[in-house]
Amino acid sequence: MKITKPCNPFRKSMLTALTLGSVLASTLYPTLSFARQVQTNESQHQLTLLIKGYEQKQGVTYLSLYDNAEDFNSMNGKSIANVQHQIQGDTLSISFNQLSKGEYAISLYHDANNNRKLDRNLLGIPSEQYGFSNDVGAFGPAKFDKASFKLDGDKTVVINLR
Amino acid sequence: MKITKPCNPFRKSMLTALTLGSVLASTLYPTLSFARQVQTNESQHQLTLLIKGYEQKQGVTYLSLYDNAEDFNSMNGKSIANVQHQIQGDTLSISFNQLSKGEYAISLYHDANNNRKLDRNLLGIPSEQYGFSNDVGAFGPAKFDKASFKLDGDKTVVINLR
Amino acid sequence: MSNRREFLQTLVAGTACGLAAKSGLSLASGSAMPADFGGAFKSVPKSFEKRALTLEGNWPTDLRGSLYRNSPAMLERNGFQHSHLFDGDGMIQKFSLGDGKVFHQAQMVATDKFLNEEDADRFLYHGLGSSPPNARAARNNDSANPANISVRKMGDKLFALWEAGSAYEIDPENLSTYGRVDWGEDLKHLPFSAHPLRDANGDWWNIGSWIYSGQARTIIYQLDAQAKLKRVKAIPMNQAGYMHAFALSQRFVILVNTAHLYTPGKRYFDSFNFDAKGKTEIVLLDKNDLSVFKTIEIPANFVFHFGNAFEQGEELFISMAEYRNADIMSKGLGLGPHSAFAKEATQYNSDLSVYRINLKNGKWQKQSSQLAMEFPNFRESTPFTVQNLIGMGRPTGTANKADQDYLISYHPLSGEREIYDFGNGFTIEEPLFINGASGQEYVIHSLADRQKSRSGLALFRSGELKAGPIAMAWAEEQFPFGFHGCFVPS
Amino acid sequence: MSNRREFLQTLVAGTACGLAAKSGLSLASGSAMPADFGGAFKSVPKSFEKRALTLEGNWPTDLRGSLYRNSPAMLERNGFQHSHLFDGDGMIQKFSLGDGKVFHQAQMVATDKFLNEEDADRFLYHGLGSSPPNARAARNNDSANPANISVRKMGDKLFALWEAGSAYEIDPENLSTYGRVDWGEDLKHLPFSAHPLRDANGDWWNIGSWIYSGQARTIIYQLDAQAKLKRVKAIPMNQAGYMHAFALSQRFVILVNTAHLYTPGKRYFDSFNFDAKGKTEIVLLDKNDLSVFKTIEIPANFVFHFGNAFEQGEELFISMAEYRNADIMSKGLGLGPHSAFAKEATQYNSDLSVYRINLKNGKWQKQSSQLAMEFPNFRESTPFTVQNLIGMGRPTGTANKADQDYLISYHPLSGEREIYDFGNGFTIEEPLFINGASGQEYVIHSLADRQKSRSGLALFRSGELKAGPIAMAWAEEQFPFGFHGCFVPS
Repeated sequence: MKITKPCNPFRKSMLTALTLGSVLASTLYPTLSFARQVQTNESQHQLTLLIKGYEQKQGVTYLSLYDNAEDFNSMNGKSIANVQHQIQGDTLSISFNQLSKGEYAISLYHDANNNRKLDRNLLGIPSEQYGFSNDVGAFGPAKFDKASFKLDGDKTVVINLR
Repeated sequence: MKITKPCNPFRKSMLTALTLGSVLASTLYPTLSFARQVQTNESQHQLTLLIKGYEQKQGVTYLSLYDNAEDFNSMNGKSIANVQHQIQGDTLSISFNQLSKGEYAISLYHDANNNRKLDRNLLGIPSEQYGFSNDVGAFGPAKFDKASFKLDGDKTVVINLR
Repeated sequence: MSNRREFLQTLVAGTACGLAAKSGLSLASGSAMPADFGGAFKSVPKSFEKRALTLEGNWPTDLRGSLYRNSPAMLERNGFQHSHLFDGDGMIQKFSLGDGKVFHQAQMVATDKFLNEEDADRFLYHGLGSSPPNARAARNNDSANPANISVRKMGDKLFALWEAGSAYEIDPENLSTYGRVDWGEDLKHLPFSAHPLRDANGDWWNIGSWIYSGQARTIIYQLDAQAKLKRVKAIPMNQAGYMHAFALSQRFVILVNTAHLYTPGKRYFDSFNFDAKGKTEIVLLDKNDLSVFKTIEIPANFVFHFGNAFEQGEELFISMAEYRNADIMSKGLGLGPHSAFAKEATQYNSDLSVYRINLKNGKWQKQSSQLAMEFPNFRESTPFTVQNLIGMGRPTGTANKADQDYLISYHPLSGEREIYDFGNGFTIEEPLFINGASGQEYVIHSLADRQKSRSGLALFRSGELKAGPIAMAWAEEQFPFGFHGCFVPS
Repeated sequence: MSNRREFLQTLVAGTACGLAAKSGLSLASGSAMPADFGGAFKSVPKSFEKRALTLEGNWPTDLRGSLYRNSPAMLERNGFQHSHLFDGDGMIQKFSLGDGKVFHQAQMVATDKFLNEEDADRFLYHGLGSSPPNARAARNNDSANPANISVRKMGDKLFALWEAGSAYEIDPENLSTYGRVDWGEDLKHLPFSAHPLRDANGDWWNIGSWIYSGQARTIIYQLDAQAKLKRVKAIPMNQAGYMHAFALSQRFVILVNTAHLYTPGKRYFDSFNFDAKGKTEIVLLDKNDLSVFKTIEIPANFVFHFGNAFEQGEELFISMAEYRNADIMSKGLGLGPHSAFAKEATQYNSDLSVYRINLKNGKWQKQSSQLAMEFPNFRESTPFTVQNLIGMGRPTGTANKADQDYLISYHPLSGEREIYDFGNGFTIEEPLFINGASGQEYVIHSLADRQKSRSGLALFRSGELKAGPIAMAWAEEQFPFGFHGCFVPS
């Protein structure tokens, strides 16, 4: 048995900090939103990625967005976002529309044969295309200090697959 | 032993259909692109998603974009794109910038406790937030005919989490 | 995957409790007429400070403890009035007995619903037939959980109970709310009925009935004496019938899956339909492995509450306040001219019936009491013994449906009965067997004197109901009417 | 994760083949002067149609088959000239012997590189010291693979071989290219040397040397007699030394990990440095499990090619064309005034040496032949026997470095040697032992008569080199100079 949210009568003090705004929709099935009022957050920026250099027009691109060196360098899975996107053309473009100001870096690979991994050869060297922001990574996995870029406004980043 | 790309001398006939364009970059580390010339494709549209209604400000949103009923209804993993995105605010917005004209549908859930799955209770009922395009799915998993929308130009789709 | 919203559109289904609803009319006014109902629930306080009651008669000195009761108290916010008693937010009332004094105090249960609505200063969710403007879709089973049906002590913990969502733990002393109870990670927000039953070994059993989205499954909870989850299992049901409570015998968890069937609909009122040509199923679950031992079909009926069940040799006895259809729920609990609140509404009467089932061949016979007795109670310490039940209601032979109820005792085998009538103007609430320190058994219940707009307690010597109360205690004001509760000796 | 681009910046490392480079000068002109080199490689045809050669002397009637040779033929495109012979795209030449006639035909290997560059009408990739404008970054080890070092028959398949990337399969009849060969899914684009060796049981062994990004690992391939992969393993190396070929004995795969060490650099020329104070390691891998049986340090040296190796009791004999440093590769193969193509450039001479290693204690001694003999060849059918080697070069005592080479036979134990000199104006290519149907053994090699601008074949009776060729065959034109090849009897 677990008691959630212990509180004394009416939990008023807690509620003060958690004031809810409500967004209302249809009457029959009113759409609920517990969201606080969406603040007009000037520190939220759009990052558009344009991935180029696909050698094959099929398969899936796996992309990760990081916001700090530790996670990026260790590739520990603690990315801000991951995207898997089918490839049907020569380029791929997506946008993250609500990123905070900061330093970001991107790693990605193209799973051309849809086996859900970056194929590597006997020596562990990628045999499918990959890439990093700033197009670094020529000498092995790129580190954050090389791959990172500053986001302090809307920005488009082009990455050429290796 | 596997012979790749069998061809007769010079493989000229094949090459005719595979004319390569080249994109050139820096001289020291010229960036390679085997990409065919990026066609100005007027049938590529931007789809912007705005996810609302987060009850918790932490965790990860898992989102899938489908373009056909079979894959959507069976949730067989054959989505056009999947996105995992950390939640740090009240809403989430991303854009797919190069989608072809067509019918699409979206399913998503919010893994608030970062255990990489949509938690379900003893009865198999989601205990974390989820959603579908058109805000359908009130009576169980939505079907494509209910969740799908037409994309034939740039579009913004708002999804309210359940 | 089933669906929460659909469920929540209908979750108020479980708050019915028979004739008690009528007493709800007396909440804050003396009027008992439907026509006056609209203005009857304003200005209910969110708490009652601890105050001594005025004593009458002879209060036994060996009687010490607390009578806890849960009331659907808050029916009005910011100008909007729920049109159904069961939509009121739960309030825990506590009567403290001892030292020759009786105190009363009460406090709203601080559910998530209540807190959110306090904050919004309006009702946010659909109730049972009540639709506040700009209602929110419920997020989960607890979004609209008012925790308003019962209050029970299990182990050293006190719980405010609803039935379609979680329990809330309450401080037994000051009645403050500790919070929502999760029995397990995958049990969050699942139904947990207001009528847990105590096994002979001290364990607690409860059910949670899930009948939505085409999934009819009953969750069986087994808790130890300290209210720690020992076992849980979801049992598939043959039909999505309404179940408010259950019964327990030596060997079985007994579900009575009524013929009031749920079909996914857009509005609650459209969701349930009584299948008069269908059946009610009595499902016997073996306590050992919670497998279905036997399913016995009986003619379509409707039930909220059970007396105790017991096995004698190969026979199983189950008593229940049985309705011949679900009108009590679908119409009787509404507040229109055809509701149970209307005068002469004898069509909603229940019948305290005893089913006698042969466990070998499943054959059964039924004994009707001719008593419209509801809120049946028995002695929890000896759950599987033959014993008289107490409850409130009236003999169905009483042609003149008055606005008051009788206190009733009934023996399920002998049919022996005992009745006490306070007379017009009184509303009595759920009676309980309680014991003094000396071992003397009493029957206690709260009541309202509507004429004088005051609430109080009445105490009877058990087995001597006809003699009338041996003691009473009166407040200077009328408290919200209560549904179910418990007595905790001290 | 190592890195492809870095590798590809340097992958031309493996195309060196000793003195043969010098002959490259005669590709399409009679000039041997570095000053004239720039214009020497224009207008190389992409194929030579099948044409009969003019025969001289006495061609044995029992000699039937095809001599295949690989040549770095295409060194110019769209006005840009590679400045290094090894950057030329591979061309397979075939001399067909039999029925008293000799035919010649040739065809470019249709590598991905060649096809892409045909399509682009320009060179697209950096070569060894050649940097075409707007070069592309290589995508993988095969992006710039010219398949220009050797051509070998394994099983019934013919392969054009490079060393830093994949083999290409060639049609043995019409020399068309079937395509790139993947020995396995995880072996795509990995190095596969131009010098596979045949085991006594018919199996084929080969190495692939990976020395980039701080990872020094040698891939050991074992193929069956039909060139189907039986086993593959990557063996970690102690240093990232250059390895062009390897040796094989009864029990061991023998790697000679030279002191020419790779350090990741931005340009190929900066990437290798000969560590004169370091060591060369002879690594003996047990064929059974490819474990390291023993590693023997010898003084820093440099080696492209090996004769055969064999064990006698506890002694292992390995012959190799040994250089005292890697100048032949770092400078000698360049085309500046200090290159091996310059007159009197005796500083690049190799020395055919025999290492004699005690397998018990690892002690070794070396026997120097005083012969600057390269492209050593032996009888593949008896690989682990004591036998004389054939090759081309000159005695290191020859003070006057002429522009021609000698045909040489050398016995690694007795030191017995035999030398034939065609005289000035001839460039001879790799000699091979071949057998006639009657069992008679011959030595055959292609050559160019630079004075007359024509290419041809010379045939010797084995063991009678001094007597000069018993037969020759001449074309009416000069073909691209070839590196390595094989004779396939028919």
